[in-house]
Amino acid sequence: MRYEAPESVEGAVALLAGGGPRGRVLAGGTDLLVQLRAGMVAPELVVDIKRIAETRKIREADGKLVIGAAVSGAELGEHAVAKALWPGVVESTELIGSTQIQGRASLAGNLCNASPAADTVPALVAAAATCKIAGPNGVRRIPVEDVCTGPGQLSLGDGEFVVAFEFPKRPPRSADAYLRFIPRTEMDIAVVGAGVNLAFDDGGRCVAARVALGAVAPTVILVEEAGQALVGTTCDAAALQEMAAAASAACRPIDDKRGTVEYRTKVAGVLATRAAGIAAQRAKESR
Amino acid sequence: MAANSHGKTNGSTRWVGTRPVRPDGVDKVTGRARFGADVHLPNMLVGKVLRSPHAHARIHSIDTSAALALPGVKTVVTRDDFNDLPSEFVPAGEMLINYRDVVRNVMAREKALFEGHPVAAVAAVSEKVAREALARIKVDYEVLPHVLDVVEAMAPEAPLLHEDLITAGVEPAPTTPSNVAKVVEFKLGDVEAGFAEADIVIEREFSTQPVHQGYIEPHACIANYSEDGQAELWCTTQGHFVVRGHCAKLLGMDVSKLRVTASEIGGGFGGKTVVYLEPVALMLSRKSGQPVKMTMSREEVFQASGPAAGTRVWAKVGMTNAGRITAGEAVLKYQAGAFQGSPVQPGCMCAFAPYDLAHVKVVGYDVVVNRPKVAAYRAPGAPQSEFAVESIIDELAKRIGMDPVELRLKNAAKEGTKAAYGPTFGPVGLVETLEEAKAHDHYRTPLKPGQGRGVASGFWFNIGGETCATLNLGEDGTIALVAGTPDIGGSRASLCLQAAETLGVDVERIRPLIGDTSTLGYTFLTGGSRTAFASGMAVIEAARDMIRQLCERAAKIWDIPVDAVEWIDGEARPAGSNAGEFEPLSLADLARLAGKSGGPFVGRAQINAQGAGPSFGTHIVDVDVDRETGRVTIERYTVIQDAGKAVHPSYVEGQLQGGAVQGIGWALNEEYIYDDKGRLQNPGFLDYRIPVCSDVPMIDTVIVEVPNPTHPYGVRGVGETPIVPPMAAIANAVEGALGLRFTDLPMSPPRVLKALGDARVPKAA
Amino acid sequence: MARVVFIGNFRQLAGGDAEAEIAASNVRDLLRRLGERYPALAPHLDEGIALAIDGEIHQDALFSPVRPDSEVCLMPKIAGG
Amino acid sequence: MAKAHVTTTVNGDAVEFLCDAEQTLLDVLRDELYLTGSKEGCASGDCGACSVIADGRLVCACLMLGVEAEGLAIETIEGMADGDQLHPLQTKFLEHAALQCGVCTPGFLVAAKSLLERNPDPTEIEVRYWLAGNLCRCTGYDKIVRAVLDTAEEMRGG
Repeated sequence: MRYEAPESVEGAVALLAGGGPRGRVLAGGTDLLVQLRAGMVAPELVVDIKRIAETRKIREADGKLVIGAAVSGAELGEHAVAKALWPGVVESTELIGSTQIQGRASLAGNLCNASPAADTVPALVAAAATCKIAGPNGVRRIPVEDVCTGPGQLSLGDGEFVVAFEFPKRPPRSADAYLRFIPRTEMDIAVVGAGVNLAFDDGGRCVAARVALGAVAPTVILVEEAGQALVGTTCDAAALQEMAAAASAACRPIDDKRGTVEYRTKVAGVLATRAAGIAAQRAKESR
Repeated sequence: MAANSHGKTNGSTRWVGTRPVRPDGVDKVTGRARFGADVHLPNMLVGKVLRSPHAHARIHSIDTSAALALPGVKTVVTRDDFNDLPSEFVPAGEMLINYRDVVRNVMAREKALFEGHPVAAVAAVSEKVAREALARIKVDYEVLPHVLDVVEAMAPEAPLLHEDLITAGVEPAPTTPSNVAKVVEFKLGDVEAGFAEADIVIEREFSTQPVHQGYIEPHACIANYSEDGQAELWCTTQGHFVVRGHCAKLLGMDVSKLRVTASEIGGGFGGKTVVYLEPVALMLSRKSGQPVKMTMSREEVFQASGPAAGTRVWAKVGMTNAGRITAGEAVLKYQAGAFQGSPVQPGCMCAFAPYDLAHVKVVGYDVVVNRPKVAAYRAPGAPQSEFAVESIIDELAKRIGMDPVELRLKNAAKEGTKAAYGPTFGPVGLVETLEEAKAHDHYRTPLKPGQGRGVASGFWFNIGGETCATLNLGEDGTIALVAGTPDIGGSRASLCLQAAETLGVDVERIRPLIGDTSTLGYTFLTGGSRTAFASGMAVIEAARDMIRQLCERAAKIWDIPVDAVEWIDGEARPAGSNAGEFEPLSLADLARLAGKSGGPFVGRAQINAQGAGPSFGTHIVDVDVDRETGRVTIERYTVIQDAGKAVHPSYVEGQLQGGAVQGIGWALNEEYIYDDKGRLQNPGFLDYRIPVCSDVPMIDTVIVEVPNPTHPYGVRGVGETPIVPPMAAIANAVEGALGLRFTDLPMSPPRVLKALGDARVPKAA
Repeated sequence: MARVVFIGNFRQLAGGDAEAEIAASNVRDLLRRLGERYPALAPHLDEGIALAIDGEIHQDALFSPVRPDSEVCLMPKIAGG
Repeated sequence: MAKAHVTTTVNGDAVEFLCDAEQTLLDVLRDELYLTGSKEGCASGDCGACSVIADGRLVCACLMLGVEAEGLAIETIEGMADGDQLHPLQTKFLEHAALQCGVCTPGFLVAAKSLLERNPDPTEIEVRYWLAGNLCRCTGYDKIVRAVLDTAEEMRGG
């Protein structure tokens, strides 16, 4: 295994494109190193993107947030502006693993590990975040939900990697929230995750709602029906109930060591409801 | 200092019962302490084990030639390197073990009997080369049907693990083999008559999952076998003398030629009482002529080292309307893992031990399944059977509207009670723990809405056993204490306190050491809650031996008869005015004069400690349950236990707290998850969910002290009992919160939510 | 004479007797006499047993004293984690 | 594949080492630098026994490559005491008997130090969540949490 730590996006692209299929991107490494140790992957080349300045920055301009691919959860959690704009995204990042994992784990790593249970992805999808992807043919941008195509599978081409996440401008009276269920209070992989992003008009009616669920299908799913159940309502109990039913109905989970189909389906609705409640409360408190 | 103890002292002791900083403490907070994997030897190789990917498979052949051809590979061992051993039962960690099975558990012979069963091992110049070598070993397996469940394994058509296993304990002996290794039965009185006296009889079936001890330090050792047939072994173990015995047997060595040093041990809880890597490392070292270090990965620890037995338990208890328990009956089916020897016997004996019952019948089955061989885990066998009984006791109390502590008090075993397992109890402290529970602030504080409170009691025998200790008096009057029981939770501190108490010297003047197998006579392992008791007795005995020598020497110096000398407060004094007027001779004085007056002082003891006092405990727990997700949260927890005498109360509290939290894990989330091929799906701390810091509240403790008459300071072992009550206590609390009785562990969120859902659906009449 | 109590499978090996009266001053005597009286029990008395003498557990202790009025309970050997 | 040459700082000392790209920082600390105070309990970031501080961030040394340490400042348990002066956390862990077997202790101490550097007045809940990545199977965490809270109070001059 060869290790390279290029200092530019172009350098990384050149290495990854030349590395062939056995090249891997290293950001926080909290998934990659476990897979290396377990012999699940045996890359010939590892390209560490943390020395590329752009991947380590959090920027905000004109209300639009950009988070570098290799920003760690701990760094994001300490960023007051990011937290104020996208509390759900920040809390989803901060839920990954322990304090120690937080010191390393990144948004891009969490996304590109391509696990359906990734904590940040439902929050990113609910936020309608976009990935900035660099590759041999230059830079392109795709919605976060288009990056993973199945467990362990990405839509990225040879030599491509995620450089940053770009967020839309946050409308007034809007907020997001993320909740996940795990059997313990910490240190588990999400059994179900729910990201909700809501915007309200000044009359208190929901004008936009995105509900995304994790660990209930081969990839994180954006549940349009769940969002629609809230739009036009005040997110009252009846609307929330309908939203929960839509969320549960969209679930296509599996039975595995972390949960059953029945359990995941039920709890998806519960978490979506609770997350929507938090998002609505936050939106109300925002200006 | 730690302020959460309500330790009550009795008698007057100067050192026993105090809380000095442990003597090995600084090494452990600076990273200096050397654990199993922390030693490097010059010219050292790395050993790695190839493990079976199959739960059950016949091994037709093993081809190691490609591995041996790899540069950097020094040697390979397989079943061919170990002589087969005849069936011979010897006392080991938890109960008898059979060397025929030990040699097969260490390295598979005819068959691989569980996923992770060692099949071959290599020694190579690096971890990387060793891993590559493992990949080159070709094993021809014939995969066989496997069985994991204890009840399925007992069925006549179940796949047979051992074609020659004939059930013991059945008359006449069966003529065909089965997976039932043994049937045991304990009877007292006449249960039928007892149930006839009852107004209420409740019977239920319970199940518990195998749970791992979960020590944070994986198994590790370094073997250094010399060309002259002698060897040194450094390893993490609860008993290096036991390791020496097993390894010598498996390698055909004289025990005197094998010197085993116990490293600092990073947790054991019973799981480090047996050998896994050690004989393999010695064999690799013997064949390669170089030191070999082996460590298990966490995955290997889960796949191939001992869990506690998963069980199926049926229990039945009868009671009068007045709350008198009239009879108890149980059938216990315990998984042994791949080889016989589950702790079903102690499980049977403990099931009804907390109660004064005239009629008891318990039948136990020891059953082999295609899982790793179980190892001892804190009070082995008892938590599973007492979970069943303590759950039913709670239900009985609720049935007649009696407070569950009151019901237990009404039926509690006390001095003079004929224990359900046979003997008559001496002084025991169950009643005292129950009285403390009743009076405790926790028990009297009203519950918040939606919460439930549970109580349960638990019992463990405790043991003594073969134990040596030496006290070497230095020329400056300080003392080196040498014990043979590895210190797993602060026992060096408690041994020093007992020596200081007996000698009447400052505990700071005593420095402890766990001696290697060549420095002391045979000493049984740290387990069975025996160390503070048995090594304590040995240390006291050694101190008395030294006092005898010191008094003799003072008599000689003063030229008076030895019986005219007394040892008081750390110095020799003339006994009364008749003995003469002499300035007392302190330990330091005598140490200084030692050479000139006849030679150094060494106090020794080699004992087989008997009369360990049993220990009872009672736990109180409050839970909250998230009705929408099924998550159970432990809101408050109190452990009350009889310690006889708490030598170092902080470490007694630590045992109670640690045992309780392990029990919380057992109750709520810990389980082994296998796929349909018998492969473990959660061999890591990510999905084998032991409690993390944020899962639990502070664990309050109350130490009750009902002295054990056999021990000079009244000490009883404390380590095992605290893991017995939690599962029932929590199940009883969940019942209180939800009105639902959980009989299957763990009470994990999916199980709880499912039960809540099922309960909402009205049952068909 | 000490009163010996058989529990568990020991009772089976003792021909179904629940108790026996045995004259012995220590464990070794007691075990020898038990073996003589119950030949089926004899092979099981060497290893793996414990005795509760008046409630106190003795394991591998041939010379532990047995009093004439002692209650001795034969049990499987106990260890622990 | 030739080994990589890495220049870094460990506990304030400039350190150079050679390692394979696959080797984790934990492998390097333990097997190349013989700093065995950081323990391997799982090698997958689940137990925290290998906690170290890398450029001010608490991390698991098992989840970082040795080569990634280039130019960073690494702090391990071996650097926690100042000469023969124990860090207040080390002293409090001893006083509170906040360890039994002691194998998780280095990780807990490094993690707790990192907490108190950021938050000198943590609540019990904050302590528990910060330390949730450090597994202890012996103590039930009670005395560890008390020791950390007590240290914080003492360090605040309480």
